Amino acid sequence: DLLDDITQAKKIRISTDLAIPPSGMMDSSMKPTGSDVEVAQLLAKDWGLELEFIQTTGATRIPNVLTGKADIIISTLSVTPERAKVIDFTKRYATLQSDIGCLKSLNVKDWPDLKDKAIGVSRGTTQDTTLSNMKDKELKISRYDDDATEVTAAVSGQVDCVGTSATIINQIGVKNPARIFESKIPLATFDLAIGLKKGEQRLMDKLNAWIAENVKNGKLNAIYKKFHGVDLPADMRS
Amino acid sequence: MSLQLDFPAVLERWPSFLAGAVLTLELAAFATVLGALLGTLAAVGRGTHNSLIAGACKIYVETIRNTPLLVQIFLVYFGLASLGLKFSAFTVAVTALTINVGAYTAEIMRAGFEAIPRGQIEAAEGLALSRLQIYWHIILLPAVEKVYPALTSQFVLLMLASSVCSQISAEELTAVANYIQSDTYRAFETYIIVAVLYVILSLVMRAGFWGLGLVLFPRRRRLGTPL
Amino acid sequence: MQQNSSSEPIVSLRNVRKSFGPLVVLDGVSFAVERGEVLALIGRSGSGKSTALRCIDRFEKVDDGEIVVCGHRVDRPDVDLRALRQDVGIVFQSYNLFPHLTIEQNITLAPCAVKGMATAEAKDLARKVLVQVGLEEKLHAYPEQLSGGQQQRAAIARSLAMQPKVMLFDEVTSALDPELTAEVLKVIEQLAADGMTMVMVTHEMGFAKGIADRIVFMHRGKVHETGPASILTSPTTPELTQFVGTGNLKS
Amino acid sequence: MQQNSSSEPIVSLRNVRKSFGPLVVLDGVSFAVERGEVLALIGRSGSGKSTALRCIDRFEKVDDGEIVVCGHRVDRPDVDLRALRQDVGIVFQSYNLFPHLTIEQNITLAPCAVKGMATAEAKDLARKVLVQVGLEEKLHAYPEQLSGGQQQRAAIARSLAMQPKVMLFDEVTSALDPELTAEVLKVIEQLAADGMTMVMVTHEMGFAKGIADRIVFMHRGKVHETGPASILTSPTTPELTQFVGTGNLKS
Amino acid sequence: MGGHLNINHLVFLGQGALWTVGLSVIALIGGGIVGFVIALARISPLKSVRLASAVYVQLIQGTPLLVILFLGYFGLAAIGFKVSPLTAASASLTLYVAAYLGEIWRGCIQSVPKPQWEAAEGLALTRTQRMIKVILPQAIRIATPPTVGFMVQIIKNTSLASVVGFVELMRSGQIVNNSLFEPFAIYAIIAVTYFAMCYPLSLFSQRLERRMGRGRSNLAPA
Ligand SMILES: Nc1ncnc2c1ncn2[C@@H]1O[C@H](COP(=O)(O)OP(=O)(O)OP(=O)(O)O)[C@@H](O)[C@H]1O
Ligand SMILES: Nc1ncnc2c1ncn2[C@@H]1O[C@H](COP(=O)(O)OP(=O)(O)OP(=O)(O)O)[C@@H](O)[C@H]1O
Ligand SMILES: [Mg+2]
Ligand SMILES: [Mg+2]
Repeated sequence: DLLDDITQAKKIRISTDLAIPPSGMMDSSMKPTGSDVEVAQLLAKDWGLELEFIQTTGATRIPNVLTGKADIIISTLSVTPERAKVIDFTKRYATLQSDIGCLKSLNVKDWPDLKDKAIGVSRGTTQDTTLSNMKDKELKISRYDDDATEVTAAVSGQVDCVGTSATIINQIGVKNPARIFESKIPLATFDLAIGLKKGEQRLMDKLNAWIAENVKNGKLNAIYKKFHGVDLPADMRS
Repeated sequence: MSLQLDFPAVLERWPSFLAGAVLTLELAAFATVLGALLGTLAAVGRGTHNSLIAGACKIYVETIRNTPLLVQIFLVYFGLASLGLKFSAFTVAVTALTINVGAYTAEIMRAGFEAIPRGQIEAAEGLALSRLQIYWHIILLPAVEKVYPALTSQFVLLMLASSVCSQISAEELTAVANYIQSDTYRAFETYIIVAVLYVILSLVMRAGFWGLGLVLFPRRRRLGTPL
Repeated sequence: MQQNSSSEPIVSLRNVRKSFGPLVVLDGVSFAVERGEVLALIGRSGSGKSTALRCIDRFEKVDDGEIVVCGHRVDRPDVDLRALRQDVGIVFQSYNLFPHLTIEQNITLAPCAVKGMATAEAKDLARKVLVQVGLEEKLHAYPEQLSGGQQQRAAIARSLAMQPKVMLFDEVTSALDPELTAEVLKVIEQLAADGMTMVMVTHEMGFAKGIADRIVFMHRGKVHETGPASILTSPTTPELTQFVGTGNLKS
Repeated sequence: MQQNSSSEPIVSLRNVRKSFGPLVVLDGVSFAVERGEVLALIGRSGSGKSTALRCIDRFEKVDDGEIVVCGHRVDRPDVDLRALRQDVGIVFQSYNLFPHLTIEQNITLAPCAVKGMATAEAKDLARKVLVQVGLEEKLHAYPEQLSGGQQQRAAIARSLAMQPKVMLFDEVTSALDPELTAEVLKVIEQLAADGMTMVMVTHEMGFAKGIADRIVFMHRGKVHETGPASILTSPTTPELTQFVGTGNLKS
Repeated sequence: MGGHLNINHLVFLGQGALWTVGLSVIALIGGGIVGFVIALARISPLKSVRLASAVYVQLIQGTPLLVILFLGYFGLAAIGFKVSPLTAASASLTLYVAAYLGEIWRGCIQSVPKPQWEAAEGLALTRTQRMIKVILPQAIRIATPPTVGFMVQIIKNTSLASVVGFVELMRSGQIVNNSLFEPFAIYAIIAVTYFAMCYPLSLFSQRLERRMGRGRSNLAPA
């Protein structure tokens, strides 16, 4: 059983993508940082385990736990029913507020205004899936491999709209003051959860208990606010 | 192991895979034709006595060959946008791939040119053929014939390398795979299917080149030498 | 064409020098070829015969001296090479057929591309010159399908098809058997009768005797002895005496 | 070696057939070469001389018939090729020197690699055979630095260095001038005196007459006439008559 | 996130560059050895060997390296083999490089003119001797430019090893970029670094070509 293995090894291996700010990234001295990184560190500390980050890319987050190369994933996994067929999700430890952000000067009030405007997204993210499923709205989606490319596309003028987290929307204007972006239409709020291999019920229970405790004591909210600038939603904190 | 593969769950998205494969083939086809032209010109340019042209061709070839395609694609895509020029992802992808494969083609073609025996060119000179006629009749076609396998491999390589176009929002095969695997979290199934599709695409390309070779090199066809 | 007075040589070399690095290959070579004349260049291996021939068609630049061919100043840097080579046909020691073209395409290429001849006319011409060298049945073969002798005959046919004013041959008969040599000789005799001027490097003394109006014997990069074909039977220098003496072993 | 009775031929072809696709090149060829005999294969271009020679050293597989060379059944699929080729030396129409090796290295390669000869000994041998062909000063040159004639002589030297029991020559003198042909002839005569057996394809009638013990005249893939060198002066078939008749133009 | 490029970023990129060099060396040594065997197998007198090696080459050459690496690492783990990322990357890169080098070298070997093979055969050299002493020395010259050309591609292609967890040059650049959002500066640095690694190789091959090029001109590359 995985929990026993972890306890025995005194070490937990966590699969985290360190190239998706602000959840996983490097600080100016090239140490891992970000909201997911701090969640992982908190977990390891609470359980008295050594922490090992398994460096992954978006494509290998899941195979890493499926093949036993990592124990769990903390890497902005949004919960969808489709994905739940492959791995198990814990209860949510955070949420991700996503908006459609556009050039400030752009007159966008509602969905019809977006017609024929290219919307940049990170490929395969839940924002992408959500927008892609809005078939009736005739949206034009430009998919980039990661957030950085998506931001660069917005900064350089390849797209005037993006579908991503509010934090990233604000970042565009910082990079290029001539192109200030702001949130125009709220897209959705996704639950973020820890992922693990199917059938590890004991580990799952223990993770869920840990999440419940740290939601209650406000530690997870503190981490979230530190990196995303806002509190977790009220319904989660109560 | 507990890993269970569920191909039907991924295969049901076959229209997306198909669209991705078609786009990959389109990118490869455009870049192959344009890159072959550009590369041949650059190879001829490197061989001219005009040191300005030769130098420019050399710088082009060396810069492109010694830097990653991904960086080239970024520079074209974002660079053009920063200059206020907006082109579709497809146009940019074809442009970047052409510039890239042109440099490799130039090197291969140059080797082919150098492989033409001196006596052949002297014989043609002795028949009063002009430089252009010699290039066309005596150098170009036999050189292409000699390096044809290398060219074929290079263009198949280009098709495989076109996967980085996913970075600039071209929805080719790898982009489709990335989307499907992060949507379903079935990375194994997706990558295995994609591997098979790429093998099929490369076989399609090789078959195409083989057929083209039969048309271009009648001697090979007559004498039964494998291409 | 008949305006050039017949006293004006078609090919003339005056004091031509040529070195490859330290090796002096042509050390002041002079000779002239009159219209309609057949000149045989003989001499032992390495004496510079091929080099002299290549200088005439400007495949080598001379270091010093003067070469005039059909009025072209070949030694000058500004010589019009394409015009020169329309007037001069050259057949090499190694035949240099174009391997990717059929024999017919090898032959029609230059008439069509250079002289703008119509394809049908060029094909007729190809057939004609192939008949001359006894190869008409190989019209559609590729060079590699021919034996060495057949390839050389095809190369001669290709050169004949350009109908040049001077023909240069570098040991063209060395790969031909006696029967074909005779055929080629007949072709060459016919050409000579039509007023064709020829310079041929050859090792075949019998051939030289039979066809040449004049012999140039080269030795160590110099013209050592020159004169009518009769010098082969009564040489004046000891070198030529030795050269034709051993040569007699052959015939 | 002397155990084989002298009545046993060293090379024998019996009813050999060989086609390239539809083209029948050897159409039932039979001849034999005794120990110490020099056999000249003559015939017009394309008559199959080179092909016959190549079959003897198994560069072509025959379609039908029997070939025995120094006791090796060359027509059999299980023939020991390396043993065969240690007994047989072959020199080609195109010299085929190895361009990346000096002349000395070209010559010492096989004796060292195949016979395990010591380097010093092989170098002495190289010098010796180069003296035989008059090329001793080119010991350290690369093939491309030699003229055509010089390259062919080096190729002959390379073959001589293996001291084979039979030597096959395919028009080896066609690129040599009379003087050098004589030198090579002397070498070959000396070899014949030492008991060397030789088969040579040649277009040189004088050469064939002077050196050959026996002549095989090939015509359209068949042995048309065969006999001592005297058949060249008094041929019995009209084809040979015509062949040597035209050949006389040369000598 | 945000901030400016500092020395730590450069050190991080430097470490990535070291991995790139290391992986390339492994790929070239492993791929070179296996590729040589493949080249010989492709011209083997045995039909089955020729066929097997041809299928291998077609399969590998038709598959993107990314997929080979992915299946090599996770695929082996999925069927019960525990392999370290280094082992998996080395094995995958070796298989990949071997398919290409093998094919390049086969073409070079076969483009040595047929009379050369025959002359060597006529001197009773064994198959091995013919190869080593006559054919390969001539093939090497032809093989040099395409081989070095491919080496340069390999240096760049090792970037795909990030899929099995290697933070090599390209991946380290992406990580830094995703913290800083300075794509132009960072990709310029990456481009220059790759150029600095690759260009000497290209120069080297050109020099080699010139030095070995003593006139053997009628030979074709792969
Ligand atoms: N490109 C070259 N570079 C260096 N040396 C050369 C070159 N071409 C010829 N030579 C040398 O110049 C000399 C004369 O060569 P040339 O080919 O003119 O002789 P040749 O009289 O035609 O001999 P052969 O009868 O053997 O053909 C030879 O010693 C040859 O080695
Ligand atoms: N590999 C081959 N494929 C097809 N045809 C060939 C091949 N080799 C030779 N031939 C043909 O076989 C015939 C005999 O060729 P071969 O070389 O034996 O003639 P040869 O008597 O040596 O002529 P030459 O005196 O011109 O060298 C020729 O018509 C030639 O075109
Ligand atoms: Mg010569
Ligand atoms: Mg022959």
